[in-house]
Amino acid sequence: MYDKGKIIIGVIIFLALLLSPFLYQLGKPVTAPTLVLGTKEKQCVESLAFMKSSHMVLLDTWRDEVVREGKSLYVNSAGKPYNMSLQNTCMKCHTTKTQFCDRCHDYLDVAPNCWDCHIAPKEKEQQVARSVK
Amino acid sequence: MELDKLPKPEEMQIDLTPPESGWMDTPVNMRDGTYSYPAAAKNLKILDMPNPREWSVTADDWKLPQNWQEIILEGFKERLEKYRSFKLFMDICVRCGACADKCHFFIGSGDPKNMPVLRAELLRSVYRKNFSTLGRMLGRFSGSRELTLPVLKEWFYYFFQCTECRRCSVYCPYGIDTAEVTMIGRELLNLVGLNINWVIEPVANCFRTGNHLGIPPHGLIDMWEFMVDDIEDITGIKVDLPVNKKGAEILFVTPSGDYFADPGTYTCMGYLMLFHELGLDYTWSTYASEGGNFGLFTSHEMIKRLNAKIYAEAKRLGVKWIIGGECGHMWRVMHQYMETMNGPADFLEEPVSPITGTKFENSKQTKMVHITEFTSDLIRNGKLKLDPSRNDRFRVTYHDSCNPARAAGLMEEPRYVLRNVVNNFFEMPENSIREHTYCCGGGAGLGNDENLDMRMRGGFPRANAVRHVRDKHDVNRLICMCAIDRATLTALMHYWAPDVEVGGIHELLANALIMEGEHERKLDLRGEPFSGEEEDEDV
Amino acid sequence: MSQTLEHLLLKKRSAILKRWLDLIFDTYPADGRSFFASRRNRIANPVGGAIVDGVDKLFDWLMQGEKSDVRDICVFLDNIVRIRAVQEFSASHSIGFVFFLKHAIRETLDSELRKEQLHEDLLTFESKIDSLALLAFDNYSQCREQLHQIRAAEIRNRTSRLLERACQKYGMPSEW
Amino acid sequence: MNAWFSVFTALVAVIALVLLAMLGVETIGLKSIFGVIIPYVAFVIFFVGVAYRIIGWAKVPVPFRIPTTGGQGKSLPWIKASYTDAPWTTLGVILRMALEVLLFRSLFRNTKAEVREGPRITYASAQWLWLAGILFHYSFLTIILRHARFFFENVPSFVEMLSSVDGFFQILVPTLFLSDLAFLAAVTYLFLRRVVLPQMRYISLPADYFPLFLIGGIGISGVLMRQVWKVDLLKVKELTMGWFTFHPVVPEGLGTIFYVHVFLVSCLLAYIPFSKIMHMGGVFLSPTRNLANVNRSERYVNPWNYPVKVHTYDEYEDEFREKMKEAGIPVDKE
Repeated sequence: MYDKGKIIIGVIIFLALLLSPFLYQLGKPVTAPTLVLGTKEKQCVESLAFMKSSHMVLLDTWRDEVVREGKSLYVNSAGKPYNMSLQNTCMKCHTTKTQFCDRCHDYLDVAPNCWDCHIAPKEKEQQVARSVK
Repeated sequence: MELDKLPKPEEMQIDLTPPESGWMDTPVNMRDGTYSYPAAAKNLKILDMPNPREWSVTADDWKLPQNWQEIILEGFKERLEKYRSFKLFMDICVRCGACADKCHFFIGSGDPKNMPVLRAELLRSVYRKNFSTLGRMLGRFSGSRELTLPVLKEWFYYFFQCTECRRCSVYCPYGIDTAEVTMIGRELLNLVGLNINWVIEPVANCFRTGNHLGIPPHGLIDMWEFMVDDIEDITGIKVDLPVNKKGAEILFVTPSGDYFADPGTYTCMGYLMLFHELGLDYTWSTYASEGGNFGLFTSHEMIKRLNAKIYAEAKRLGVKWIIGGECGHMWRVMHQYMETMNGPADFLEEPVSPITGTKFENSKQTKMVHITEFTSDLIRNGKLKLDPSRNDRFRVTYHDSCNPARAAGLMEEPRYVLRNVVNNFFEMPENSIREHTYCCGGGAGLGNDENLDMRMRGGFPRANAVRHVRDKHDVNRLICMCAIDRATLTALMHYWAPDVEVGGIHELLANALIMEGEHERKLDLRGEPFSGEEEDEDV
Repeated sequence: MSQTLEHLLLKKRSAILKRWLDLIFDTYPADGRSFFASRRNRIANPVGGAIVDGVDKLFDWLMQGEKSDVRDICVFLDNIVRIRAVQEFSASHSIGFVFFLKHAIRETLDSELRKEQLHEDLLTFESKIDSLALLAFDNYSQCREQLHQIRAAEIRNRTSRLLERACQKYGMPSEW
Repeated sequence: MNAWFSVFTALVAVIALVLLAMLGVETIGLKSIFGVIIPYVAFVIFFVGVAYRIIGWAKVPVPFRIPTTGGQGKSLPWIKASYTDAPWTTLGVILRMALEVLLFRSLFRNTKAEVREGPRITYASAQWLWLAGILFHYSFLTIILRHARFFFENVPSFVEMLSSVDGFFQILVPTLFLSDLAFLAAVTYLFLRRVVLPQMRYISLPADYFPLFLIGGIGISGVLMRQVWKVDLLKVKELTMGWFTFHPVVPEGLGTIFYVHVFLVSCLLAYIPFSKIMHMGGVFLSPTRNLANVNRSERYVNPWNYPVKVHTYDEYEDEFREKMKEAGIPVDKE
């Protein structure tokens, strides 16, 4: 006795799962999200590459230093001082959370815990939405 | 030995402790007492099996055919294409070691090649070399090796050192069953004429005369009549003895060990008394007089060749269905192989107990019912008059035979019967009964004399559990449901727990059975007084 | 046995026993060795259990001095010898484990023995171990003898009914 | 082969693979080979290989119904039978298989009784192997599922849930996943078990150590990439989405550690069809587990059943007829 039917169904399910990323995208090229920087500033706190890979570490250090040690000044690798504040420093340039932070985070399914405490600066769309309500 | 050349104690262990060389490079050491004698040529000839000759296990030359490697590899390939179990079990073992300490031979001897995983690796290494791409490419790194004479000798030694008890299979996360591997391993060995006489002689006898000892029909009748006489002495009743009776309702088949070998004979008397008391319309058969099937220890083909007689005889005699007696591997064959091999038995009817009217739904296709299923149904329906106090002298424990427990799921029925026929019943520790049961060490054709040391070793875990209940509950009777058990456990108890005797379920049942018209019974089936020693003088 | 040696043996009891056990388990293949030596229950590891228990009892018996009863020791000895009698090939391998105790004691108490000059006492104690070994030898022989009896009994049992019947039928003596 | 030699061989093989990736990417600069071609080839080998192996097994028949009964079988109605250990219905078989596949039922049976002080025997289960096995497989699965964020443009919602549960304790930034810890711990245990227990060391082959080292290497490189040598995830996803949309790209600026990780995963994928890791498919096909214990109540057909030479009753009676008549046994002829 072979049970071929059952085995073939099993194999097909397994292979379909394997192929699901291919089938889902169906050969359409996916473009990475474009970020709205929201500023003309050429230089962020640290280098672009560092910010891209390690901004969460920087923010985490800032939080700890501000909250636990009461410091407020950060001097970057080039010697330039910054006020350690998500809302007053970062968000001053990157004003739109939805079009800057969220685009990448949603794309890569990252759930940062910044907004557990911080309130994101109001954006135009949000204001509109609220006034309608 | 001169005294000054005596080894120091710490030197004595040197030849025993193997160097840390891998298992592939440790050749087998055949010691007397741990291997079985080769099959006699005459027996192979009766069965038309290959390469009949006289040879010796300890000799260098095993007188193999010139192209033995080719024959074995050819057979290997054929079996990979026939048995999914075999192919799968060659492929998927991850060597997690869960089985390692489950084998009674390993537990008793500490020989690493008795770990089920390694026993199978003996075949797997050759499989990788010859049937796996990566194995061929990577050679020894993938754990593959050539099929050489030392490897073959290792196969012989270790495949005839496995009792196919399936205990390891219970714990394997992939259900790898070493019994399957051993069975195929033995089939391959048989292809070049490597087999043991204690398997092949019973097979040859059974093939020709219908039973393992090769007793001709008139000898059988004689034996049964002898038992009938004994029963008459004990109970005052002359029980019926229907033999080869055409038109009977039921054919009864039991292992021939029950006819000839003590203490199985008492169980056999138990069947005769039970069936007589019920007035059952049944028959014994001289042609299908063997329930046991040593073909199981030879090859799948041999199982079928021997088993064919059961249905053939049922058909010839025109019975409606079949009852099978207390036997271990017989029930593996009846339960898992018979109907597929020699069925469908559409000339039989679905079994219905003529006494209680119970339909044996679980046997509706095979038409063969286990005696304890039949008897427990009788007891349940109050059809038997029993006096369990007659067995009060016995403090009883029950050994699950491997095959009924792990290959047929027969665990409660025998216990139910026992609880109704004895007052003192004690279970052995949990991890040594039911599906965890330890083998007697003598199954699968290893119950021979020359292999005694190995049997005592392999049976030690079982005996040790018996000793445990002996010490704790004064157990003095070990009950089992298997003819091989009854023979080998007797020897095992003799060595490890001398005050424990071995017996069968229907022996105790017949002791307790109050038969119509019996005279006052003072003796049990063994001719010993029911109430123990104090009445000895009266008798 | 002097007070000091006895005292020492008792003090180092567990170390001596451990060494003795190690030496015994070393007579098994590497893989079996670790299995036997693993602390497990007697049902799952009956060999290891019997040896560990047996060694303990034997040592206590040896320490009991004059009061000790030989019948006790035979039981303890039997627990180990009976197993080794079917495991090992040669008699010396089977009962040699008794002598390992000497080795274990000398090794464990080496410096103390030197310091306290106890070698004479040790000799007395060791002769007791020798007696134990002789008992073990008896025991081993009994076990092997028993195996032969089992062999004979088994052959007889296997066809007992046939023979009995034949004897009855043809008037042969039934004792054989 | 000496046990330590097996460990050593496997370790050297995995280190060689790591070096190969480092050399290929850093020195020779074969990023498109390591980032695109090798992963594709590995995937194809895996895909075709696994299917080939399973179909290979499927082609071989199961001639007999040989379930291992791990409990009381179904017989008389008043005897309580074990529904999942000796199943007699399809549902029972499915449950048995589910317990086996999802909870490693058989391995869990590995109860070892232990003697405590005193005469009473108590039974304690020593199921470390089971525990490590469960941890290993489930954390591996969690990790694979978490990686789905690189495989789909819109990440399925369960992935975020999984990640948030997995990172519940929010230790370190980025959050250290519990599954990563469990995974590395389990791999380490499984490895140590093999080298520390002599009987395990004895039975282990290089083929047992190699996948362990390889999988360990994958885990370590993954954790390093997340916690130490961080890579730009946007670029990672650019590359992975390139694979799945068949528009392969090799973004600049991805660290060597990423290529090492991808290369080790590729090696694992390509190795699986040839190795014991096929047990993941095989476990479903095991005839001792996936068959119902209905041997005597339902017909089972062996497709290659063939007639064999038997000793018929007629032959038997011919040989013994006179004796049978003498003994009063009925005979068919005369």
